[in-house]
Amino acid sequence: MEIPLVLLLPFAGSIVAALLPTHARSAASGFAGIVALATTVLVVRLYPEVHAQGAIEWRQAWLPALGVDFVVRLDGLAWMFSLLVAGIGCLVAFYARYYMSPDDPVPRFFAFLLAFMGAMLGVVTAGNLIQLVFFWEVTSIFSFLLIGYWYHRRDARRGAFMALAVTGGGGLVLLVGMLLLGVAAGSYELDVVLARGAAIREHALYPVILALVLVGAFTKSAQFPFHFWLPRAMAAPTPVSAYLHSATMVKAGVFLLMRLWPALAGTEAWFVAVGGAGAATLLLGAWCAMFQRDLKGLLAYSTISHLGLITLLLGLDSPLAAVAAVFHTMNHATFKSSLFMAAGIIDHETGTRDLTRLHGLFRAMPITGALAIVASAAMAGVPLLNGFLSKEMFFAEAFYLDAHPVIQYALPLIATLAGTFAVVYALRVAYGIFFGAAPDRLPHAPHEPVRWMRVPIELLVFTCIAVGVAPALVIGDLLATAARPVVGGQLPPYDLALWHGFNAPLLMSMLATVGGFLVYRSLGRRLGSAGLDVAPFLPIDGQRSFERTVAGVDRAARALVRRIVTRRLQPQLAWMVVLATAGAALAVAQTGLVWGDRQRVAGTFAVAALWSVGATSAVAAAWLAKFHRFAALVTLGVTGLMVCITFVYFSAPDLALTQLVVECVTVVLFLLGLRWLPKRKLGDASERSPRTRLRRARDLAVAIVAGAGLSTLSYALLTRPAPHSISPFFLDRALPEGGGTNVINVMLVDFRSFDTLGEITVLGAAALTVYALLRRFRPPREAVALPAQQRLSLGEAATDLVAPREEAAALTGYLKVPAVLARLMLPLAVMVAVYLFLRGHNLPGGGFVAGLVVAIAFIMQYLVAGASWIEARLTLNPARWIAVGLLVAVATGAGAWVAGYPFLTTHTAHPEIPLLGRIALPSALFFDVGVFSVVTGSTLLVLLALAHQSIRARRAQAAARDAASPVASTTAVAALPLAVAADRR
Amino acid sequence: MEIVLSAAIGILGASGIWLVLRARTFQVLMGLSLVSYAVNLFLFSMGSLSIGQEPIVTPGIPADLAHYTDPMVQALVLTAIVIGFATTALFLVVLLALRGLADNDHVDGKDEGA
Amino acid sequence: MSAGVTLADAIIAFLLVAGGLFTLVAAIGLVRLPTFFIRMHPPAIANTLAVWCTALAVIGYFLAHEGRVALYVWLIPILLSITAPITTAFLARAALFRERQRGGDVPPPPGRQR
Amino acid sequence: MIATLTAAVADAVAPLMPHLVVAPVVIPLVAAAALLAIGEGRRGLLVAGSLAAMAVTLAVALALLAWVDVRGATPVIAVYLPANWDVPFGIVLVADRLSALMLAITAVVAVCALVFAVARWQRAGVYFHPLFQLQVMGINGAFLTADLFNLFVFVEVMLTASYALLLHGSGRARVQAGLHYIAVNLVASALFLLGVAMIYGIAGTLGMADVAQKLPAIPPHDRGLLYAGAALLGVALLAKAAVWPLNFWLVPAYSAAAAPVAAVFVLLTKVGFYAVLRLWTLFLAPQADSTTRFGADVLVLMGLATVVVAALTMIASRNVRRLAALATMMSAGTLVAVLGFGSAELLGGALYYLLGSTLAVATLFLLADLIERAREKGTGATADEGLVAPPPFAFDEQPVASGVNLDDEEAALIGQPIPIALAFLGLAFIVCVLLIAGLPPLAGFLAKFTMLAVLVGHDGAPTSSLGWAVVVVLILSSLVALLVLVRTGIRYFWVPQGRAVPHLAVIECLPIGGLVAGVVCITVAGGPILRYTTAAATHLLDPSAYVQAVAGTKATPGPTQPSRAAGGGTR
Amino acid sequence: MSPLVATAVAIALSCYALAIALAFVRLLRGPAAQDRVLALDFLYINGMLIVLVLGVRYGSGMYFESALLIAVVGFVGSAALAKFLLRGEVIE
Amino acid sequence: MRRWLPAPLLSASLFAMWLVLQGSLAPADVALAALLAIAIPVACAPLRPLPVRVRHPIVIARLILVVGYDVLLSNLAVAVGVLKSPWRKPRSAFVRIPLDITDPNALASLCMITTVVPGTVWTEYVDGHGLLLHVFDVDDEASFIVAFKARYERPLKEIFE
Ligand code: NA
Ligand code: NA
Repeated sequence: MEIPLVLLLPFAGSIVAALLPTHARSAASGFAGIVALATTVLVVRLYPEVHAQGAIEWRQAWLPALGVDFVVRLDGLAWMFSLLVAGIGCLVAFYARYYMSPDDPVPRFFAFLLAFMGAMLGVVTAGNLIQLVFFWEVTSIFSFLLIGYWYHRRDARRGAFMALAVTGGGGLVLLVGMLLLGVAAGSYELDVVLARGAAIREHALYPVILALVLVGAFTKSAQFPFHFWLPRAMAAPTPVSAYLHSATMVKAGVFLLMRLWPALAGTEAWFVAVGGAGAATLLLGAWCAMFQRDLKGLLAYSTISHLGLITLLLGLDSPLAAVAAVFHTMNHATFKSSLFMAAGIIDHETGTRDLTRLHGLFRAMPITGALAIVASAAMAGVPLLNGFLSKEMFFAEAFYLDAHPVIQYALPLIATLAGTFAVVYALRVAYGIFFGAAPDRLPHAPHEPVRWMRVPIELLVFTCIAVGVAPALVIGDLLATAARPVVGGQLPPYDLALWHGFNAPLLMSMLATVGGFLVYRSLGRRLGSAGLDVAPFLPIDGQRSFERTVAGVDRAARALVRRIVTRRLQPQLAWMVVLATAGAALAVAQTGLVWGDRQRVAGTFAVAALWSVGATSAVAAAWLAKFHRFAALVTLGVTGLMVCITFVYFSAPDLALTQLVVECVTVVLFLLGLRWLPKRKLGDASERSPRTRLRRARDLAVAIVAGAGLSTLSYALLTRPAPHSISPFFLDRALPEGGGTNVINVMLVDFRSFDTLGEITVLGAAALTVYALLRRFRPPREAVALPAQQRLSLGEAATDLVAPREEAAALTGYLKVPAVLARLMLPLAVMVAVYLFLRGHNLPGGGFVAGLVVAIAFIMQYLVAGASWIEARLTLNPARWIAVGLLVAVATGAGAWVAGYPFLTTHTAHPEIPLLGRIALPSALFFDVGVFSVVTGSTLLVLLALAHQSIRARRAQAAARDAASPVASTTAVAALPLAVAADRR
Repeated sequence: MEIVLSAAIGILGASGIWLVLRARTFQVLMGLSLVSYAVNLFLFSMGSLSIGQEPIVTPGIPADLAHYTDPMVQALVLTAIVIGFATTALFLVVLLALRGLADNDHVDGKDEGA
Repeated sequence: MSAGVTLADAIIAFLLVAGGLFTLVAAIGLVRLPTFFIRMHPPAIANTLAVWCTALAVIGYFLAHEGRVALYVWLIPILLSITAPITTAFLARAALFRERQRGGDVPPPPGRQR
Repeated sequence: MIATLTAAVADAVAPLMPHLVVAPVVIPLVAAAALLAIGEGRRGLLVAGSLAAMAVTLAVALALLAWVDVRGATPVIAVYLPANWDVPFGIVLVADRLSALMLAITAVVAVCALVFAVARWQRAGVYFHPLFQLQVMGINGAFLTADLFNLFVFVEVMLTASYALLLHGSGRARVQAGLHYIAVNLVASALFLLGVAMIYGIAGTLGMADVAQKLPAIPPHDRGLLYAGAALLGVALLAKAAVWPLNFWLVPAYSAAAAPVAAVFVLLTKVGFYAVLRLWTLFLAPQADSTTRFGADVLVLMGLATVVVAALTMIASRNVRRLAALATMMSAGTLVAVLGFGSAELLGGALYYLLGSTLAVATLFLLADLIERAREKGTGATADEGLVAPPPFAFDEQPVASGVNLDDEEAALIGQPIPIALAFLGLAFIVCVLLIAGLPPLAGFLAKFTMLAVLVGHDGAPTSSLGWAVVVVLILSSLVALLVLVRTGIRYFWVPQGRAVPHLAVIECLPIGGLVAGVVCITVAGGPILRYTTAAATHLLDPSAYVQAVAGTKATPGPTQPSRAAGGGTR
Repeated sequence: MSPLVATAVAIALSCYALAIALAFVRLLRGPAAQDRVLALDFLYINGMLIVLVLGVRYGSGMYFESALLIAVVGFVGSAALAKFLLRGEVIE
Repeated sequence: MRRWLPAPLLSASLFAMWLVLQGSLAPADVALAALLAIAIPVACAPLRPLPVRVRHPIVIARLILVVGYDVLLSNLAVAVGVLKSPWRKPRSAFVRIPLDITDPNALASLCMITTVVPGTVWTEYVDGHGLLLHVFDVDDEASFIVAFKARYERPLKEIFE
């Protein structure tokens, strides 16, 4: 149970830290330090087990579907990294207590730090590939949050984003690599993967896997060409730099290379890719580090260089080099984090990190100075310090490598050159900062920091010395344990001694040291006084390239999006029509089209003539709709009438009824709308442009092809019999079980009543939408005024053309006679509606038609008498009708539950009523009442909401006339409430 | 007769589609109405054409598709007509609202020629 | 088949054809007559005589063939006589108004000399 | 533990079955009618009624979820026959694993959106509550129905309510987007009807299971017409599922809609996907001579194109609402693309992905509202820029010369305290980003990992070139989503100075917190949920159990149907 | 149905179809909007007559409702169109 | 009484209409007819402010016969006029007829008559200015006016006023 605790502790600690009060600096850092310390102790306590068993693990089912368990696995390598992560984490937490300002809201900082620690521990202890990627990405995220901790600073935002882009992207690539690796190995389990190295290297996917994994590793470990993000990450608070960007997170990449070394290393491709990238990074980092002006920048580039060194070692495909890589990883973590912390102190106490301003500090801060000098010496590879040992191992590997002659000569040269550069930048830190002229231009007077702030550095520097002086004693066992899994269990012979005799590596060291001193002397003055903004002789600036790439992608995406994404309606609809046509055509083409063999119905002159008219009117409507809306509306009505007659002709009386009433309402509806559509003027210039013509031709072609397709399909189906149809059932059961002879009505209120329930819901919802939208209606400017007809008739001296808005007006004028007749029609129409409603179950009719008839009868009253007159006498509450209708319909349906039947099951009661006899009372009748009510309410709500706009406009005009302000009208119209409001109480 | 009806469906559909692809909102409205006629007739035509065989059961006539037209398609068309009516009304009002807000009747709310 | 039924059929056939022909004449008038107001008259033929004939034919048909008095068919002419005037009154008034507006050959508004 | 809980719930709802199946439709409908009857005046009553109805709907959905999953291996398929007519003559409702899952996610999102709306948005227009209920009713009905035409009806209910909700609050942007949205959907509905008509014309039936059953009997020369019907239906549904090039309406509509409305709209594209999934797997079984279904490659390609276009558009966008809309599109594309492979494991991963992305995008829409409100308060400006000319992709500022001495920056090296409200928003935002980009540690990663693992062939199956294309596109889209969202997050959250602290009502944070909690839940329960979704996918790809369950259901014998044999409603 | 009546029905239907075609010519030609409305109203009456005749042809009373409905509500469309011409709006 | 039977004439018509529509005299239908004949006028009463009062049923019957006869005659006349129109243009004209009746119901009845009788179109009625009628074929306007008033207006005046 201790094993998972290694992960659990930091994450739990993170949550607790996040909940601490904003300025609890000591509490937060203390807490974080204790958590890290506890984790360290845990890790240390696990050492005997790891040492003895090679690997220990804890397993928990995670994604059983994919055979992936959550495995916390600690072998030597993982243990070593865990120790680094937890141990340095502890020191950094301690250090940060003093580094961070008391005003800083540090709980957030420590929460992120602990979470990062957990994620990093997750990476190193991952027992399967997926888990590794999982935590890998989490480290990227927390790195992003930590770099952006001081987000009010521009460099922090930019640095954080860049780091996330590179490392997060790399992580995604790594995910694919790991998935493929899992495929090649046959399992995601690390044990299995490591055991099947040979099979993996033989696998066809190996090059792809290698490339993907390396992209992941290189981005994380800032290897060329992905190195550029790391210097930018220095915008993070220094404890973060010390921890994430030197000691731990950037090591994840090399950790991965070590982790997978047994599985992936040992091929030409590995050697070229890993070694090449390592060598390039080694040199490039060192070169750039020499010219940095920012102390943290220098350390960042040196980190890049050292990571390159480790990568190069791992790329050499030799077990001994791999051991050296592990060793250098440990060494680098100690001296580099101590250097970062020292840099933090210098920054903290002097107020600057500018190397041109930092000099002669030794007098002011001797202890810090001494520590920094020792750490720098370790970095430069000075004997008796840990850096020296691993550097010597590297030089030896470089020199004794057995490879292509060019490489055999180039590698020692590169190593020596990099060593030289390392000496130069180490001198810039050790000598340049602490010696030379006394400091003059510093923001603060320099002095030693608080005693405790130095403690972490002292511990780390002590480690450097201890390892450097007595390597075998201090680190020998540990190194062996850590390196054994990397080289696949069999350690090569090596000797952790200070003195190996006077040999080539020593010579290379000496050359590098001397060369370094010489270069520093010649360059040092210039660097010390002015510095260089950019390292010379570098053709490519990675950061710039990154930004340019990103901007380029942005531009390209926008250009592309403008081409492939439209916000216009016409292309959208065209796409849909074209796709549908093409899809149907292709589908039919699969089997070819065969007309059916159903007996054709003999054609008659009448139908042909009627449909000539119908089709012509449709074309005419299409032709007229742009400039002659009224005429188009009339022709549309003709088409509707033809559809209606067709329904009658082909045995669909119910459809005919429905179509007819809907036609009537639609005409009124469109006319109500037409009131608010100002007239279009004929013939704009664009009508004749070639582009317009082309577009019209294209649309015409699309329309004709789609129409032809529709014809074809309908003909193909019309001529087919329906052998599979379930319809005979309905004909058979409508009367005995549905209780009605009109099968259509029985379908609507019984067989498919669930459809009808949805249908009336649609109607109600549409009506409510119309009403809601019209409440905020703002008419077009040209249409606000009274219609031209009414304005003209206002001028006539004696006229019958009066608006029926007053009580008396409804009975005078041109409406006087029609009003009488229309009012007479109201009861008659209601009677007809009742008739249609009651007989619907057995003969054509039903709730829907009845509802529309009543609605039309009411609309007619509005038409002859005006809205005000009607509403002064009658409170219609259409929304309430909808509500009641829906409730009645649902209640009828739910009534079946009482009897234990499914929703909407019908039952016909046959009560015996005195004098009247037995009458049939189907429950479907009540359902139809609901339909009736919803239909009436919805239709009235839509039409009246539209009609009321006229009243609003007229009132607004009256108001505007009163105010004598022409501007007021529009706003007044918009502000007026709608009198027909359903919410009127 | 089948030819006449399918030709009619095609012409109605083509006119509707042409209008739906136009730039003026009222044209689109008319187009949608025509398309919905075409679709309703298409749906209706799935039941095949029958004359004098309305789906109202009469005692003594066998309850099969040789003696009655298919009631299913009629029920479906009925529902489709109602839904079409509701959505047409809705589209009309949205069209009006846009006309008021955009001060032109282009479907994209911006007058940039035809 | 008895002679009575044949006579009934003859009457029915006559009424049906008469209704059709009268309507055709009305349609011809609608197309051929020169001005709007004159054109308003022929449709009344369809509205009255043609409807009466056809309604009588229907009543006669059901009487002769099914033996039931389909009196309800006569509701159609009655209802038409109530609804048709509404349209006519509106339409004629509208035409008059529009003709006056465009200076057509129609009487001026009452109380205003031409 | 989850197993015991579901078993307990299943036992509790057993007496209510199968009537419970129809409840997700009836409850919102009754609520809508009642709320409409109550009237707009009594706001308190409206809110209480609306919330209560939605809570009951959620409870029902969860109970159904427990019910269908109770016996693990054997599929529990609850079949309900409204109006009590035998299959295939009446309409059939079916709650299987997939339907129950979709109902549950719908209810969760709807409850959260509704609570969020109570704070402000409900007052932006009339009839919000009834229409919201109808929206949920339509979605639920579409998920439950097993009848083609009834599906059309419920899709129309859903769409009509969505028109209303999209227009809720009115204003130029909404009306403009609404017009396009309605026009596109009306044309799509026409295609839908044509497709249904053709399938009925050929198969003579409308029950989905019945159609599936009758397909083998369709003569070969009729098959082309059947496929044509399927293609028409497919275009209509893919338009609703927001697949390129049928999805241009999505971004304007979703980004114009009021926040809670947009959150619910996330579900609408899922209805499109659900319908494609259901019908495609039921109707287009692989032919004897091949292993792939009709149109599989088309689906993959269209899905891929959708993801690519969404990603590209994301790069060119900076507004959170637009990004959320694009994330909807991206997830739609991903789902459709992986659907085409017809692998149960893959589909299981995709369904799990659907859960996560739905929650995430819904949350993002709600968040966007609060974030932008905070921003507008600070700057006094509304940010609603489109594609016209956004500033460069990467950074807000001009790039600084490299090597500038960092100490010359005026800004102090002291962090800014983050107000609790902002911290809350930020945290929720991060959760959304991680989910949408498919990054660890949340469900998005698990889902993407599952899908990728299957695609690259972890089970030994070779990967097709289309499979590789999907892998590449999924990875790149993840990266784009991550970077674009982070960039936007930086712009909104990492504001240098002088920020106005947003005033958040608890009632606005509650739903966001709830959704985030939901995300955490589905992450923690990743294993069981993946098992569930994979089981759902398995039964989708082999629909025989579904077909048999429906075909085997008999109407309840009763007084008006005396001839009917006895038999239960549930299998 | 006797052949005589059947022939009469066919003739009547042809007459109506022809009448509809002629009236449609007027509807298309106009020239004024009122001409179109007049023609539409006439078409509706024609439609009603066709429905009545079809009732005879099919020997069925089930088409009567359609005819009745045209009589009751068929005028509303043309009345509304006419009122729109007169006043510029349908409901004042 | 007024309240429950606001329009007795209408109620009677509705009662008859229902029975005609149902084509049955079964007790249930009669009961329903009575119910509807009472309920519908009551429900519609607010929108029908003008009470209809008629007298002289014999005059009514005679008027109906006269109109029926006129319908037949003028149908034929107009049909012939239409067919002859290529050769002989109908002498159509607007005729303004001063009216004595003012009751809206009477006017509405007159409007119905002019509509069902082909050859006359109710064009404009302005209170105090009479009725503008468009006539299909008229030689002598003055005699037409006299005949019109005698044939239709007088009976209506008797019936309604
Ligand atoms: Na019916
Ligand atoms: Na007349």
